[in-house]
Amino acid sequence: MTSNLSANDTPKVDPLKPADSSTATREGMTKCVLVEAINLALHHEMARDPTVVILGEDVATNGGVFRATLDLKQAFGSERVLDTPLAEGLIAGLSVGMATQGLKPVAEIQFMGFMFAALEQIICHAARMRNRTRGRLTCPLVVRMPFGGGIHAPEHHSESTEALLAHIPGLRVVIPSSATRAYGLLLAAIRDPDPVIFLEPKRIYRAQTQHICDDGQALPLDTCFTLREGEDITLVSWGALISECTQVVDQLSAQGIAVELIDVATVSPIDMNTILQSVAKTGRCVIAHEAPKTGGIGGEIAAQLAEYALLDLEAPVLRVGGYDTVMPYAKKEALYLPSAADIKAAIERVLAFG
Amino acid sequence: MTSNLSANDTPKVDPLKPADSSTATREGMTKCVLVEAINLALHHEMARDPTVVILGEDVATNGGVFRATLDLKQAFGSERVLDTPLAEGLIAGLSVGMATQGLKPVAEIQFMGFMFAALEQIICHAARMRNRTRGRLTCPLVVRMPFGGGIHAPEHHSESTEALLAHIPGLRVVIPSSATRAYGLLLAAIRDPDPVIFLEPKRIYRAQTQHICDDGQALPLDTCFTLREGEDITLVSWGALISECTQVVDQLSAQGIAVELIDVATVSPIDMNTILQSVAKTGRCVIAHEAPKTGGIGGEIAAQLAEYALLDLEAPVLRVGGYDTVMPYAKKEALYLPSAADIKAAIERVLAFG
Amino acid sequence: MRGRQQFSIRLLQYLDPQGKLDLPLPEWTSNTILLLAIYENMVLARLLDQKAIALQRTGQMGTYPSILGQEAISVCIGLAMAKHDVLVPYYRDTPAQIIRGISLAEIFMYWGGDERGGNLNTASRDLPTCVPIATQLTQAAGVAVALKIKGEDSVVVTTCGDGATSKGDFMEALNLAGVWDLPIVFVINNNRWAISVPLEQQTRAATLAQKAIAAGIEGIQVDGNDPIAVYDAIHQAIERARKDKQPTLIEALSYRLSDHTTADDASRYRDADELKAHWQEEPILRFQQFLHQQGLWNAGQEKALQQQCLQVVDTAVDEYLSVDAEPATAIIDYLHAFLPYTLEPQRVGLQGKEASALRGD
Amino acid sequence: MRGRQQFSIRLLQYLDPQGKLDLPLPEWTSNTILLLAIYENMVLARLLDQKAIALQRTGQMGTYPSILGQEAISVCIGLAMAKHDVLVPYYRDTPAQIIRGISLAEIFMYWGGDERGGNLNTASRDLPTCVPIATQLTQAAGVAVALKIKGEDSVVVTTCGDGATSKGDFMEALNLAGVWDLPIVFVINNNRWAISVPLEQQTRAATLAQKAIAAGIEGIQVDGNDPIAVYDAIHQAIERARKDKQPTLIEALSYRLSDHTTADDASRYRDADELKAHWQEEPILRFQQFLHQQGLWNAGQEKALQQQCLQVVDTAVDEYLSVDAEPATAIIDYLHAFLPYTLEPQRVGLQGKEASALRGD
Ligand SMILES: Cc1ncc(C[n+]2csc(CCOP(=O)(O)OP(=O)(O)O)c2C)c(N)n1
Ligand SMILES: Cc1ncc(C[n+]2csc(CCOP(=O)(O)OP(=O)(O)O)c2C)c(N)n1
Ligand SMILES: [Mg+2]
Ligand SMILES: [Mg+2]
Repeated sequence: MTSNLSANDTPKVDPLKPADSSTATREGMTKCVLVEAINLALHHEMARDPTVVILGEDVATNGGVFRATLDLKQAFGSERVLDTPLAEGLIAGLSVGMATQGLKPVAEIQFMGFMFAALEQIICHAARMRNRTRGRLTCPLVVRMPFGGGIHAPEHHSESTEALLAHIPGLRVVIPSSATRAYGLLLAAIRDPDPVIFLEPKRIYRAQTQHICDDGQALPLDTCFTLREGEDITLVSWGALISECTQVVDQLSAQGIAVELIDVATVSPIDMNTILQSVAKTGRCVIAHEAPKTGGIGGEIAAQLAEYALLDLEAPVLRVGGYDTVMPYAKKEALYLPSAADIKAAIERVLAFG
Repeated sequence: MTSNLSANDTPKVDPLKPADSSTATREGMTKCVLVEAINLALHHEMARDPTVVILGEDVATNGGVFRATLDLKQAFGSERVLDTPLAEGLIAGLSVGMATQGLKPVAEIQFMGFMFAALEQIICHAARMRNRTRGRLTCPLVVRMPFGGGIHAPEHHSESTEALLAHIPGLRVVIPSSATRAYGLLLAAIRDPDPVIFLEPKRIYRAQTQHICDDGQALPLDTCFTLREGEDITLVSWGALISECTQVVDQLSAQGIAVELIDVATVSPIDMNTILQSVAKTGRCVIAHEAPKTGGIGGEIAAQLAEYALLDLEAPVLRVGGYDTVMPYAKKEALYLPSAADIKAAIERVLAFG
Repeated sequence: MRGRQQFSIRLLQYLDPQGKLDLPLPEWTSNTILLLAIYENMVLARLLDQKAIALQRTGQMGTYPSILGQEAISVCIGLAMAKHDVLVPYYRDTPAQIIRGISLAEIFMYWGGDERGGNLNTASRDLPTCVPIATQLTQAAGVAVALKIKGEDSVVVTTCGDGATSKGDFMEALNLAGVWDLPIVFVINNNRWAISVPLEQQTRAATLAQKAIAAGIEGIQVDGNDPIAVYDAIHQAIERARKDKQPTLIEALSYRLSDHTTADDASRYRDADELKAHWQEEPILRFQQFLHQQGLWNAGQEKALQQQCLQVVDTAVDEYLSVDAEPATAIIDYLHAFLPYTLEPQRVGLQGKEASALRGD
Repeated sequence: MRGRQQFSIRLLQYLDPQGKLDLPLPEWTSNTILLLAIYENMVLARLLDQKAIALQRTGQMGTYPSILGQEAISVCIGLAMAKHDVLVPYYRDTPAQIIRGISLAEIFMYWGGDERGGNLNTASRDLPTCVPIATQLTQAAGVAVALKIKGEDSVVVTTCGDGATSKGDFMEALNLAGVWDLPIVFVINNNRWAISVPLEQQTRAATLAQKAIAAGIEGIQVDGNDPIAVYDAIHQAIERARKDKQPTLIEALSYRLSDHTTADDASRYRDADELKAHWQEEPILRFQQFLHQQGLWNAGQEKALQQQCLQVVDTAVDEYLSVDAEPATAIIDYLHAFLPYTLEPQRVGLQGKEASALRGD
């Protein structure tokens, strides 16, 4: 059997991370798609916290190529919303420097495919500043990047390389899969006193409208969201693929199969307790992600199942991922991306096992 | 029971990759430590193939900070052995450009901790040139990087981030663990018509002397090396840790426990057949690597075991890895690195299971 | 140990915005076939551009970066290069690519999301279009190193936008070209915008050409809408590269008359008056007026050229739209020379998926 | 639309290699306390350096980068900065760090492989030593942005080597400082070598100061072994940064009299005669001669200073060698403000490992 969580899909809050007691008052609900929810969160947090500063390519006057930073410059001025020269390494280095001096930079890398020049700063400095100075200096920055395929964009605009970031100690890597979670998780990311990479599934930027209460309530980081409860099998995913997963769960539910759907949300560090508890119940697990299957985060989750849940497992853990090849151009990207049918087939194979 | 392979630890050669039929004649044996074997292979290949060019920081006059490129400039001239300005992105970009025009650049990144500025070129271009041009242009380059901890070096000189590279489609990532394999695998890497990342475990650069026949015989890529055969448990590792693993295997052998020791060698793509066959036999597996455990390549191997060998597994797959934290400075690096005792303890836990 | 080092950057222009001569014509302009080739290729480039945008608007093409108003730069590059030279382009170099033998259909395929558009097999060893900004520049330096090592007398021409000059690779490549005496010409297409960011927010340098001073190499500004100046500067730089193995940085001043790409709406951030003013300086009308003045062009020729170019473009569109889909396995087949055995099951899986390949179309 | 832009770079020197005056002294030199502070800090830096090398040679310290011969640059930076300014150093800035209040013991700890050597809690907001070449420069720009946004009148001083100027970040930072009018001073310690690579192989630019032209900012060369020139240039640049929010690039010409680090052997690649010649220009003897000439220094003072510095260094060594080991859990405890629960088991495991921490020592 499948049961929905509460309407705005807020999970049980992690006791380690009490909800933020923002001073903002409830201002009624706003209808938002995911990218608008991001914009709403940025507006909220810039108003609440004068140390928040936005920077990136085309984020100020243009409001971002996806409009995630729309009207922020108008609202908060060109000192806090900065169009940088074209250099991702610079954007990251600036953010590190600003963060060490008490600002909270929220940097945008225009597409994840252009993050590589920023990695030296993110990996060698952002992730290490607190440790290197034994806590004297910190790096409370957020790097936002649209990622993933499915919008028929040119080369380098459609990759999912979250596994590269998730392997770096000192970084949190967060991926929302709905407008509601985008709003709450981005607030949490900005408020987190350490560096957070915030990956935005651009394929679903405008896929679905939700009602969001702009009350400044953050969602917890380091926590999976159980989107559907079920006893027959656990389906683990994140980002845009949550849409396909939800479809599959609904289809199977109609056939009497109860899938427990877990949105990992923070892919580093992964809240394995939630996943392990689910698999202890269901005994079966499928993991789905857009990134190439080999070396993806699905492998880490499956490995932890093989380590901590071997006796619970009634069937092999299957991973549905992208092919181990370069992300194809637009004409073949649908072929590359895992489909609802692929996910369903994997679930059926696992259910048929043993 | 444990049995040694032949003295020079050459494995059964993969039929898919016939040994290179080099025209070089046998010139007798040379006594080499690992870094000298690398130097020997570079000398051999530069003499054999006039398109091979060496480039990097301090590689020419100084012969490399570890002396891996010693005397190459003297032997082959300053047109083929190039000291570049200090810029890793440049080194990688130059290599890509050179490789597209029929040269075989063998670039050195002085330490793996400085590779990040090179990643944009390696990931966006080297790994994609063949695919992007549908085979018209290719990128037969090698990027050599010393990696791993244990030499009491300063910050950024001791990391193991091979998992970042192993997740990139289009790259091969190769790690030798002995002088013999360094020689044979580096020849194979240079001869490979596609980009190969060659990671050198600097902790064992001078650990052990082997007799190498400088006959230009390459070892196969994409192939694990079974260093010890055994029926009780499979131990999978690579790089410098193979030394600790070998110690452990010997210790356990004395106690009558037969460990099958597999050196993965090419960590991308991983020759899972060898590992799966071994686990089918032993039913138990421990994986050891220096990199942080979470998101490391060990996870991918364990995940494949959970997918393809679930019914073979008689115990959970344990991974021994570095802590999920920044590589500590010299005083605490021994604490960070997996020790023989850690590996032995994991094996004993797995053997005690069930 | 005291003193002062002096540097200077000059700006080259022959034709003013009305196509009138500012300077006596250089000698090579007696080659009227070349002058007409410049013009014809600019016209072809513009018509191709219009067609690409039309295809995109009708859902038959992906995001496309127009080169409207910047045709002179890339056309002159294409014409000034020898066949055996190597072009390392950025994404607004379609005109040069066409001159170097790449079919228009391939260009449509690339922007239509088909990797075969990067095969460019007629371009022997030119590098393909480069999307990650500035990354082509160090590669171009690598190509130049290869040519030098191989003892060829070929040279490399590489290009980038004004925004690209802010990215570190730009300077790394320039610096290397200087210290290694590379046979290479860097051309900046300074169209004054990097998406929504105007040049004034990109750098405070008065010229982009002066970035050459940082590398100790020659730098020059040219009016990028004046084909005589552009060709002259590129031609001379190529000769220097070929004969003296010396690099040059050319900043070609132009203007992006279009949106950044079909996915962009420049009216959001750019003043309509500024745009209007720059229409007065665009290269095609300017050069047409010049050719008229020189008695080299008339209305009849213009009409014939337009028709001929339209036909070439239409034929290419037909070819593009009728090309068979690549098999699904193509997404894996070109990854390595030798497919690792681990990928074989994935390849097999793809064979079954042949049909669903159409899902994404 | 034609013309020529002119640029120039000057070289500043007051004291010749014999400590003789080339130019009339600037006004600030009437502050003899400052002049003596320059000298004393250079001497302390050199003795510290010798001790660090001795510790390394006897296995009590890790790889260490000597600053032998380049003391004037970092000392003058330290003295010219106000306490509330921010230093973003590279790894040869120990002298400036000491002047800014960092204990010598912390410096030993850093190079001795103990993270607490990066805590520098006396340095409030200075950035720690930076190992990845040139990465500190864009961070320094970020610090300057923060100071500007916060409306402070503090400035940033950041440093790098000559080799670092080849890495893209260097230019990215310079360019930004120009276009955003940042209160920042970039100082290049041009010691003519980047490990084994001499300056001539790093760039063809006649000066490194001219790289400022690429960013449209002020650049100047100074004799980096002439403390008067170095202090003068840095002092003025800091004032410009503070008052006019304008960046400056200073190239300080010096020479690396030591090996690159204790892990290096410069005799493998460097001519002994070149080294010998540069010993004639080193800053400490030069400045001592100048102070003698000015009647500000005598042999007695010298002896007292040497003794005092040796004592300071020895005390620091004792402190360094006797400091308790950090607990094993420290390798995890500073990773995040809030430890993710997933790391708790690893932390618990470390508690048990306390003893084996010594394995690596
Ligand atoms: C490394 C990188 N960062 C960001 C982008 C996204 N992007 C594409 S074009 C562009 C602006 C480029 O401006 P410019 O260099 O002036 O070239 P133009 O498009 O104006 O010809 C940007 C930011 C990219 N392609 N690559
Ligand atoms: C990004 C990066 N690449 C390589 C290194 C290794 N390395 C350390 S110091 C050095 C030379 C630096 O030369 P320079 O900038 O002139 O500074 P100097 O040491 O001479 O003061 C190199 C290559 C590094 N630390 N960082
Ligand atoms: Mg532009
Ligand atoms: Mg130097």
